Amino acid sequence: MAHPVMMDPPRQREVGADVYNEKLGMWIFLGSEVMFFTALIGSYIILRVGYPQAFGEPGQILNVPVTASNTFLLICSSVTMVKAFAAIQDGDQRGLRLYLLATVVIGAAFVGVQAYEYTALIHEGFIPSGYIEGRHFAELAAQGELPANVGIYGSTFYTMTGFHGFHVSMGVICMIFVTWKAFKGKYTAADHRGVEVIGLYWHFVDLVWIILFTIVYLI
Amino acid sequence: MADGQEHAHPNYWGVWAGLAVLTAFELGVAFLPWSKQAIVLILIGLAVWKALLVALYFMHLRWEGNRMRIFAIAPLPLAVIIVIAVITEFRW
Amino acid sequence: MATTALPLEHATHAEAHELSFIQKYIFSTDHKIIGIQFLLMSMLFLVVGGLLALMIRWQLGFPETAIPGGALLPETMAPDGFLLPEFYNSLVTMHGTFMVFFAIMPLLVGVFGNFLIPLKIGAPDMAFPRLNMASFWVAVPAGIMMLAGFFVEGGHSGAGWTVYAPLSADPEWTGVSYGQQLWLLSIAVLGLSSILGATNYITTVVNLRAPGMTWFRLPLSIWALFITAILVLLAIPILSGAAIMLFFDQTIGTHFFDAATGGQPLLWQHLFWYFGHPEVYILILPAMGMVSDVIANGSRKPIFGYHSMVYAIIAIGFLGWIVWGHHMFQSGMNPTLGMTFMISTMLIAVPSAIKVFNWMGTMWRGNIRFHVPMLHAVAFVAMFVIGGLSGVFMASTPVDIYIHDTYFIVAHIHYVLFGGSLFAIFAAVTFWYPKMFGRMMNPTMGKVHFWLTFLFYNLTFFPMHNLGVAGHMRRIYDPSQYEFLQPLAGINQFITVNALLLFASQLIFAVNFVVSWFRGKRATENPWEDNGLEWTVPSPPPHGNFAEVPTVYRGPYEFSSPDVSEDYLPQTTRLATDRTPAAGSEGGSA
Amino acid sequence: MSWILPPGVSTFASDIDFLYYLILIITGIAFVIVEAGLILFIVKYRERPGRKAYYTHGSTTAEIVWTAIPAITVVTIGVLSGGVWKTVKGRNSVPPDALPYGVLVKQFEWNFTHAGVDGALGTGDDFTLRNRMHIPVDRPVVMRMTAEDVIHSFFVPAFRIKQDAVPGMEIAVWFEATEPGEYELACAELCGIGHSNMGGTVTVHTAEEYSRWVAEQSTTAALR
Ligand code: HEA
Ligand code: HEA
Ligand code: CUA
Ligand SMILES: [Cu+2]
Repeated sequence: MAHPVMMDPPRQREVGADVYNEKLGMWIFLGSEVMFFTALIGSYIILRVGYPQAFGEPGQILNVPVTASNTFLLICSSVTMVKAFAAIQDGDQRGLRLYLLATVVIGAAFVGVQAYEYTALIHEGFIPSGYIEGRHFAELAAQGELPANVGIYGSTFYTMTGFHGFHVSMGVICMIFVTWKAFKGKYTAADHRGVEVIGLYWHFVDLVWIILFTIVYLI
Repeated sequence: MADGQEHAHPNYWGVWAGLAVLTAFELGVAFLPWSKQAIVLILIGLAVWKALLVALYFMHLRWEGNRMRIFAIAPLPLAVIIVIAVITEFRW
Repeated sequence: MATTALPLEHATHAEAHELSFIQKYIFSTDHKIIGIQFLLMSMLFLVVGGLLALMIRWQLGFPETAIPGGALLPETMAPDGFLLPEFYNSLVTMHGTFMVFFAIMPLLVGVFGNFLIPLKIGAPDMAFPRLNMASFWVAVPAGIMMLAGFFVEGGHSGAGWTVYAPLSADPEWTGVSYGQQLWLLSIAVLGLSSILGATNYITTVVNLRAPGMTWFRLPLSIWALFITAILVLLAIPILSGAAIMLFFDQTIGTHFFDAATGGQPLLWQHLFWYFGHPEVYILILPAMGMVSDVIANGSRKPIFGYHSMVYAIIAIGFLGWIVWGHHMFQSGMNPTLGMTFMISTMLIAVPSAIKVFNWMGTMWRGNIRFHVPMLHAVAFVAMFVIGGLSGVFMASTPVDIYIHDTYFIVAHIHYVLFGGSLFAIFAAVTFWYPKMFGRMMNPTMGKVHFWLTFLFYNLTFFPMHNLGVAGHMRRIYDPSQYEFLQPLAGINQFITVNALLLFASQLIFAVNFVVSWFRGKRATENPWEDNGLEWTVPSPPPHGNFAEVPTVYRGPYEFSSPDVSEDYLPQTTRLATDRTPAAGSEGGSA
Repeated sequence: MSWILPPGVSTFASDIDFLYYLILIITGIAFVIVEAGLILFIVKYRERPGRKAYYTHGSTTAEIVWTAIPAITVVTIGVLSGGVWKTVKGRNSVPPDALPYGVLVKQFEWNFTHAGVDGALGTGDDFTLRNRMHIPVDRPVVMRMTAEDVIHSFFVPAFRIKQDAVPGMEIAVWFEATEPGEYELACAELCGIGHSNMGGTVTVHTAEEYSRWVAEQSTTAALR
């Protein structure tokens, strides 16, 4: 952002990307994150096209209502995040702290819900390697209600959502750190790079989930 | 931060509402008794729309200079190339 | 606000308080120290990789005789000095792995990316010094994990450095489990290190260039390292992702690459090579860049066609993404894809050609000084061409049917990676050694090392082409199994003998390197009479590099300029005709 | 130590060899130009006291020349290769009248199912041989190849044919031998401990010899 004081003073440097290092660095890092998720999500798409019969219809195995509400949670955490950023832009410390806290809490809640989703699925017999013999899903499959073999379904599902969850958790941890700094009043209207940078990461993770939710749960 | 000065804060709650509505919409579409292809297309369209909302407003790409936009979208073609190429393995 | 002069500040109050030994040399945030740390680590792995290679060679040359000292190896590797086939497979795998991931890549990217970028663009340090330190200290455990693989039960990965699934996906096929898992973890961790590094390099080059250092005044070494960093940033995560999937296949029973349950063995190859081909250009672009600097300096002449050199680097960086399938021509991949990949692969010859001929153009009508770096640089051009041209054989799909997975490929590998990358590394190390350590390397030893290496290198690897032409498969433990290979035993022995001599000649370099560090004659600021910014500061440069921000008035290759009497013209010298650059002048060319 | 390919005895061997020698010549020329140029410059332009190098930043014409020539050359090579590739491994390159074989590859053996007298697979007179393949001369044969465990690669240098066998895929690969005789078969893809001795033989019979041989094999198969 071309904030007058944010830019290097004249004659110090060639003009680069027109933004301060931390922000540029985060965007670059997100580029590599894109490719990382490409490896995981791309493999899912490829495997699914190559062997569709292993993948259940929406709602057959995965619990759409729960994850839909989880999606909503993540969207909320994104808006609180951006509101925190807007607050500090105007130098509103109180707003910053409240919204950051909210983001941390909602983010953690998302991870919690995902943990619950996993345990439920595993309890019903759906694991990375396929079905657990004798569990609910395995029986349904035996009756032909579900795909007979969901090996790659489980593999791709748990890997993708797992690594997304991992990213959220990392985000929450960093967010806690930023919040702590916010409470120590480290951010000002003039300099709040920490808030903006963590925000970029957070929204990116949200964005990945938007894609995941659609292609994993709804397609 | 600059845009904080250059323009009033965008209506973030509006974006939030938009995302929520689109999600609800997706849920509706997903279980319609239409042809799978049609549904898939619509869903992907909606997902991209949501993604754009997040990128443009929450991540402020809308107010970034072109260089930052380039940084942001540069990897996407690479992400597409590999998937397309490998999919042709099963479609020839 | 704080960011503004951040780098400068960082520099100044770094001077202010004295750093403890630990801060200064172990957990240092100084890009120069980190570069040297990478240098020592990767040279260690270079030697390890070399030793593994010698064992490979011994087995291929003298299968009937026990390896000298091989009796020291445990029963599980080489009972009384004779290699076991499974251990041979591990040797080949780890030789490739160590050389590619732990020797050449860190040498080029880790060492010179770190050491050169800030110095050459006029920055006091990297944009994120602490991140930089992290990227080294993440690489170390990766290396340890990779070494540990040899000592776990079941031995080290034996699936080739390309660890093709399903061979690598299930212990059932090789008996290797922990070894393969350590391999995958180590690669994922190393990947993190590389990504941190790349983020840092890109930010630094984009944002921290000194005033006047416009994009088209950047030295080609920096251009190359910049494009390389982008390749690293975008290619490595693919490998990390794939490695993680394979790791899950190994450990928690996922089925990504397991055909029996709908997985795709070819998916691994696609993912690996989608990373793998950009990777091989990661291994050559910085070499090309640094060689360009050295050749211009040695020829005392501006780089011929600077702009087309830059565009060639960019073109290679881009084309590198759409040729990965040329490793899979015989893999059962869709033959139509094979066709497209053949064309794109052929096209890559063009930018490479541009570079080769521009190097020659640079030497043409020069006033060539044959200092040791120049010798290695010229050898680089001569050898890379051979490797590149052999690439054209394999790019031709029908010819590749015959030479795929033969020693022709092995010859190609070593001509581009040893003749190319490693010679360039020798050039770069000898060229920037004085700047790194403040002392000169011994030129006589340097010349002896060069000529011996050049000789034995060619005697070792050139005959491998002929093995390949005769149909000699790669990665085989015992060629004598095949009648049509028995006549080749002689060549194999010849190669082995020369490989031993090649390794021996490297010791000269090792000695020169270590001794000069302590005894070498003190280096002046600018021993090679070069124009780069790094030569305007003391050798070695102080923490923070530049006393005050340098101003750049011209490109880095103004040798033999008519404007001045001596035959070089540093980027910072201000002639009467130069005007001071307005901030961000031509910054738009970003 | 030579650059001459060993004799090729399949229909497309000559095409492949032609391409190989063509590229050998082209790259040979490129090689000589570059290396000779380097040596010349090294000698001619070595440092002499009091002399200054010729100050130039390059020449656009030169750039165009050495961009265009290699570009044209490699594209030509590409196009020529494309034709051969189509006939050898292209999408529907398998000749319709090809004699079918079923090949199951596993650590560390080749199992060739021969079609028997009726020349059709899946019939009673099929029989399977381990590491041995028998084919008639001057008749295209097509192998439907799959692997049981890991990736292997079917490589007969004399026929200039190499094709990976991949678990979960059935890959059709064809060739037509032109000389009776016994040829070595090798596994060209690292497949584990036994990789280096996973060899075999392909025996090429004259037409009548082959039919005689098949007849007796099939009867013994029928007896079993
Ligand atoms: C530094 C690393 C490096 C570099 C730079 C290259 C460069 C090239 N490589 Fe190489 N390659 C490897 C490292 C590298 N490679 C490795 C490690 C493997 C083996 C992996 C494994 O399986 O273990 C491999 C394998 C490999 C294969 C797969 C072979 C097989 O397994 O069957 C192919 C096939 O197309 C190939 C092609 C090429 C080509 C066309 C180039 C081109 O970029 C070369 C271009 C350069 C020139 C052509 C020379 C200069 C040009 C001129 C002098 C102009 C005149 C020339 C003409 C008119 C033709 N390489
Ligand atoms: C940069 C990469 C690189 C380098 C330098 C080398 C170097 C050597 N390689 Fe290479 N090799 C590969 C990369 C490399 N290799 C790869 C990728 C493969 C494929 C693996 C696979 O199939 O999976 C391969 C495979 C391979 C094979 C095929 C094995 C098989 O298929 O069965 C063989 C066989 O001869 C071989 C031999 C050698 C030899 C004799 C050397 C010699 O040059 C070694 C000489 C010794 C050194 C180069 C050490 C140098 C030491 C110093 C410079 C000292 C400096 C130290 C200090 C200053 C402290 N290598
Ligand atoms: Cu089978 Cu190698
Ligand atoms: Cu390649």
